[in-house]
Amino acid sequence: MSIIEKTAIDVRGTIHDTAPIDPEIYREMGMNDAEYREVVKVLGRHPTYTEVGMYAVMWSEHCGYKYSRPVLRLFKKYREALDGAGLENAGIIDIGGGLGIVMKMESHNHPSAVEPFQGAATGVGGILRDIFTMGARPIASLNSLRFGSLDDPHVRYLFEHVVAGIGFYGNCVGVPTVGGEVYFEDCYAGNPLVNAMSVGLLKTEDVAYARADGVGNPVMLVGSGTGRDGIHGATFASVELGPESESRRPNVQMGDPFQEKLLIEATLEALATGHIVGIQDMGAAGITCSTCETAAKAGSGMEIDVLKVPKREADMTPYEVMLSESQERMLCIIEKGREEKVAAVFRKWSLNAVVIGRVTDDGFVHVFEGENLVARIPAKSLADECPTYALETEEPEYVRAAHSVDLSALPEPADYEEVLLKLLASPSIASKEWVYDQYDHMVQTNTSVLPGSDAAVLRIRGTKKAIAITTDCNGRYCYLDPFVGAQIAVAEAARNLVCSGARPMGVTDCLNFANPEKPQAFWQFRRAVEGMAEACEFFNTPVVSGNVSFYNETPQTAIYPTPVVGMLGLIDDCDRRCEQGFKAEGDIVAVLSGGPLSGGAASLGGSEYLRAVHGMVAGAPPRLDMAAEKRLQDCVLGAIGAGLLASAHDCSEGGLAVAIAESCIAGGTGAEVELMAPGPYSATLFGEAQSRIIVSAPVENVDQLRKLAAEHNITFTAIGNVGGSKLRIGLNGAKLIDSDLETIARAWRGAIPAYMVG
Amino acid sequence: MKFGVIQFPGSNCDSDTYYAVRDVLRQPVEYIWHQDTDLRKFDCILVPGGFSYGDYLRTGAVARFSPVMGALEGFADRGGLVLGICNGFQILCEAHLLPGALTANVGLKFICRHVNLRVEHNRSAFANECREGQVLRIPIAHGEGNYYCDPETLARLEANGQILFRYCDEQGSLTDEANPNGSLANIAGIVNERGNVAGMMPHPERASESVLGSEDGQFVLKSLVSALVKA
Amino acid sequence: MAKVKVYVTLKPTLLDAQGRVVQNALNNLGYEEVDGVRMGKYIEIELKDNGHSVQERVDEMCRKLLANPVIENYRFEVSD
Amino acid sequence: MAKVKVYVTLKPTLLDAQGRVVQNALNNLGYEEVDGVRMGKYIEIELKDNGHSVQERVDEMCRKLLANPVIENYRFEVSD
Ligand SMILES: Nc1ncnc2c1ncn2[C@@H]1O[C@H](COP(=O)(O)OP(=O)(O)O)[C@@H](O)[C@H]1O
Ligand SMILES: [Mg+2]
Repeated sequence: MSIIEKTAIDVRGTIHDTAPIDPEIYREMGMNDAEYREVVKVLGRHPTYTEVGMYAVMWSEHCGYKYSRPVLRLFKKYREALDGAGLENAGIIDIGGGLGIVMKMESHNHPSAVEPFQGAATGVGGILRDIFTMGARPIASLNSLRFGSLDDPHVRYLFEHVVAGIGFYGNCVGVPTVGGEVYFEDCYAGNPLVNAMSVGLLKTEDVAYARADGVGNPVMLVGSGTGRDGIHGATFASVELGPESESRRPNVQMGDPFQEKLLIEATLEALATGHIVGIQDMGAAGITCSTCETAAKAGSGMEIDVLKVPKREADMTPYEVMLSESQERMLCIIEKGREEKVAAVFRKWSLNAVVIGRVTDDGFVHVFEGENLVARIPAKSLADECPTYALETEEPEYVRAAHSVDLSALPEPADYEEVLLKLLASPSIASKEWVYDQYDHMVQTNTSVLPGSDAAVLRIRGTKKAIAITTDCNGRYCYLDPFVGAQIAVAEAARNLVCSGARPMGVTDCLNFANPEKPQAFWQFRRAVEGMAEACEFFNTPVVSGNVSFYNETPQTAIYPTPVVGMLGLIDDCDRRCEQGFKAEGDIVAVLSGGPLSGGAASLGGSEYLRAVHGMVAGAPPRLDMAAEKRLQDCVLGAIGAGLLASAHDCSEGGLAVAIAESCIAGGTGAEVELMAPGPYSATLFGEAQSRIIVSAPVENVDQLRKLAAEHNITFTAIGNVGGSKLRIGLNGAKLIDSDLETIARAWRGAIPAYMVG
Repeated sequence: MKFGVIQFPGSNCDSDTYYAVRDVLRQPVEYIWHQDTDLRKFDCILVPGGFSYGDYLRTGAVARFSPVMGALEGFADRGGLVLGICNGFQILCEAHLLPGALTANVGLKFICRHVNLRVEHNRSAFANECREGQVLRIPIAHGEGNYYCDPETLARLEANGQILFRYCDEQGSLTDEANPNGSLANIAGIVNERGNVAGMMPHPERASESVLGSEDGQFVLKSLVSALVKA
Repeated sequence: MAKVKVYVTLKPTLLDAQGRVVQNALNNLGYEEVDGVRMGKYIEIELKDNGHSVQERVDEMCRKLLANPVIENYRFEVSD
Repeated sequence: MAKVKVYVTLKPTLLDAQGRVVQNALNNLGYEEVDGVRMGKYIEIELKDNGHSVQERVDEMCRKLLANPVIENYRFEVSD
């Protein structure tokens, strides 16, 4: 579409005589009639074509958070930031010694649905820029993925290419991909979730800000040339996927990780010159977003000339330049007179660095095309004054129905060993080696606990410290009860960190939901945020950053509500880190739990057992007693800190039997355990009661462990010993499981590769 | 004794390699920018892993034309020690400082994991701290590590003892299952005829501290120091 | 027996990161006349006769597997 | 202005793992007539006139950069 701007312009002045924009056009851009009227009111005239495009994209849900912002205020730090200094790209977590960690997670779901390789790759690239734009060196990436069933060839295609795309980008930029999660559920078949998380390290005094301060300071565009990529990508993310998605799809963004690697090095080097006043990466809404947000934050203004923007394609209109989502670009505001010094750094790394405008003081973003003024918009109205909406909520009917299913009436399986093997081979539980072997998870030589344990651990070079990182969310729990499901996501993430010996410090989230304009979906969203906010306050792990992805549905189905939690923990002494694998023959195996060893039939609600064996998604998610969970975590942290434990593993999907099997496989050793518990055997073995951690320890530490558990009011149940080449599990005297280590390892390791051959 | 670590645009194991020399070997070390051409002060040059120029055409194909590579050729001619790791190995092959080429892994996927290497002999400057037949646990991380050369070249490599490391199982047997990428004759690392330029796909710098899960890479890195001490 | 040559190229408006690196490398090597490089795939296929129309079958293969229509164009030539 | 099309293929003595995977995939999709697949690179180059012989210059580019003679063959076509 090429539209000639018909505006009368005074060279330095204002725009007048604009004609009304055809409603077809702004609606196509995702703007409604009321929003258009609001734009006219703000501008005091009709917008130009370029302006309406800028508003449409900035006021989309993706950029403007018009539906989610009122709910996100439930997050304490978010609320404080909104009412105070404003939201930075990624929050900083202080880890002492003048060092800070920044982290953020972001979705690239819709791009990955149409072009999985590039969609996932550019997702990784985008989130990395959020990190180094703050002056932090990216030190780790994670990814949280959801696909449909691997029986479906198209799902296998998506899975294969998403993983390849993440590897392509992450491996090339040299940031280790150290962790993540993958779940397979039918509801994600047409709308996979690809959430990329990035973690960076900085000296807190070096933090860079996305502010356009200092009237007259030059504005510099660095990195790749601008093409027609992804115009209206943010709008695309703000509608449901449907039959027309193919045609509405913006030009696919192509990732260039080599360029990004240069951009990382050059940006960090340029920031070190001290001449960069402000800097912002370009993600959704490209130059529009970075100019108006930096100006709005500083309360300044900005003027730029689109003719000065280095372009990759000929004949681009101002509209296209302003809306392009070409990758691997940054906007820098430079101290006046130092632009040559800064440009030299970028040129050393063979990157473009071109001054495209300057900071002004009138609160407006002026966009020129040479002499022609094509847009003149109050920066704040674009960046901060997106109309917000209080949407209706309505509890969906399925919730009550699911909760009323009587799980104690289910028939017991004939062969528990068969069930264990089936669960170990269920793709959501099975080994993810097939995935993380394709990721360089060791580059930068800090990864001290490799993928495959509860959380990844990275040492912080030059200190004794280490950080642990994990992502977690069980979408099925959230579907059955978004409030409890989101709380469990927080609790489980914290538990994973604790099992590694780390104290939980903070959270980033990626909130994946269906169409918020449907009251049932918005109810799911609201309840999940309420649950997450409450849990984060309880565990003292503030949400420091995050991202919302709505409209994750197809005409066939909506996704499960999937509020993914990315959590950071701190280990004071890296030598005191812990892993999930059993270590030594003869060590005692025990369960530390906040409640009884088994949660009874109710703990089968939402379990993998229920789905895999009975084909049901029903019940309520397992109960979470946050106080008991906290005591458990404190107890285990104390035990690891005191050097009492040989291993610790969180008990999650698949229950006790699966968790014990995983500790055996990771340690390359068998174990013999004997459980005593009331209730159905299936619930004791495979129920997913919360607040349980499987530990192993040298026998001589048992008394101390018991004492520690008693002090924390935590149940300590010794259940057996490490050793041999078999996993034997008895329950109330019955011998239920007796498998060769090799058999269970093969089931667990072989499951995903078996789907992915050929 | 001075080590240098070359930095190409897109190198990403440059600092890992630098730290391994500085903090583990405790030897003086400097970065060498790809535009530099004066290598006189160095005794040993490490060509690190990564994705030089994105490896977009062929691994190592573009990097080999950097100005530093001309100088490196001269450095090698004068007998200086050169070790290429992963992408560094690929670059040295492209530059014909080592024979053969590295092609796509047979599985066509990038692989990052620990593998076992058998030390073929300890007569070289790159393995003199190892025992012959010793099995080293060192990680690989590459998509194109499948070593290939023509049959005559292979015969020459074998005859001259130019094969330094081969992929093996935990016991040191050269099985197909232990060969992660399809390399000819399980080759993981080779040296030139003169014995001063070597390349290997596995990353010794990633296995140089216990906190990283293995210290076996130190055998390789310390061999360089011993060779320089003896020289 | 038919031999088919398939050419798969990136759609012209998309960023061709590989092509750009190769062009820079050629310019730096002194081939200043190089003004543009686009990288694509070249696939040789051998087909046994089985009664199907080679044209139709290969076109289908391209759409289904050999090219990714979201980002790539393709064309092919058949010879005997 | 000249346009050059360069084809780079793996030498026949080398196992073409990618070609084999593509062939399997095509066979599995029901294209049983597919009897062999070789994957190569296709590079389009635009050249400004600068008095040099295009043939010679492109041949040099191929030998130096675009193909690795240890593992690859190349050929090219020049058009205006
Ligand atoms: N997409 C992925 N990328 C990288 N690592 C992954 C991915 N999915 C799973 N992993 C790793 O596999 C291991 C098992 O994952 P998961 O079953 O989710 O663990 P847990 O239940 O303890 O959270 C973890 O170490 C995790 O980081
Ligand atoms: Mg988990």
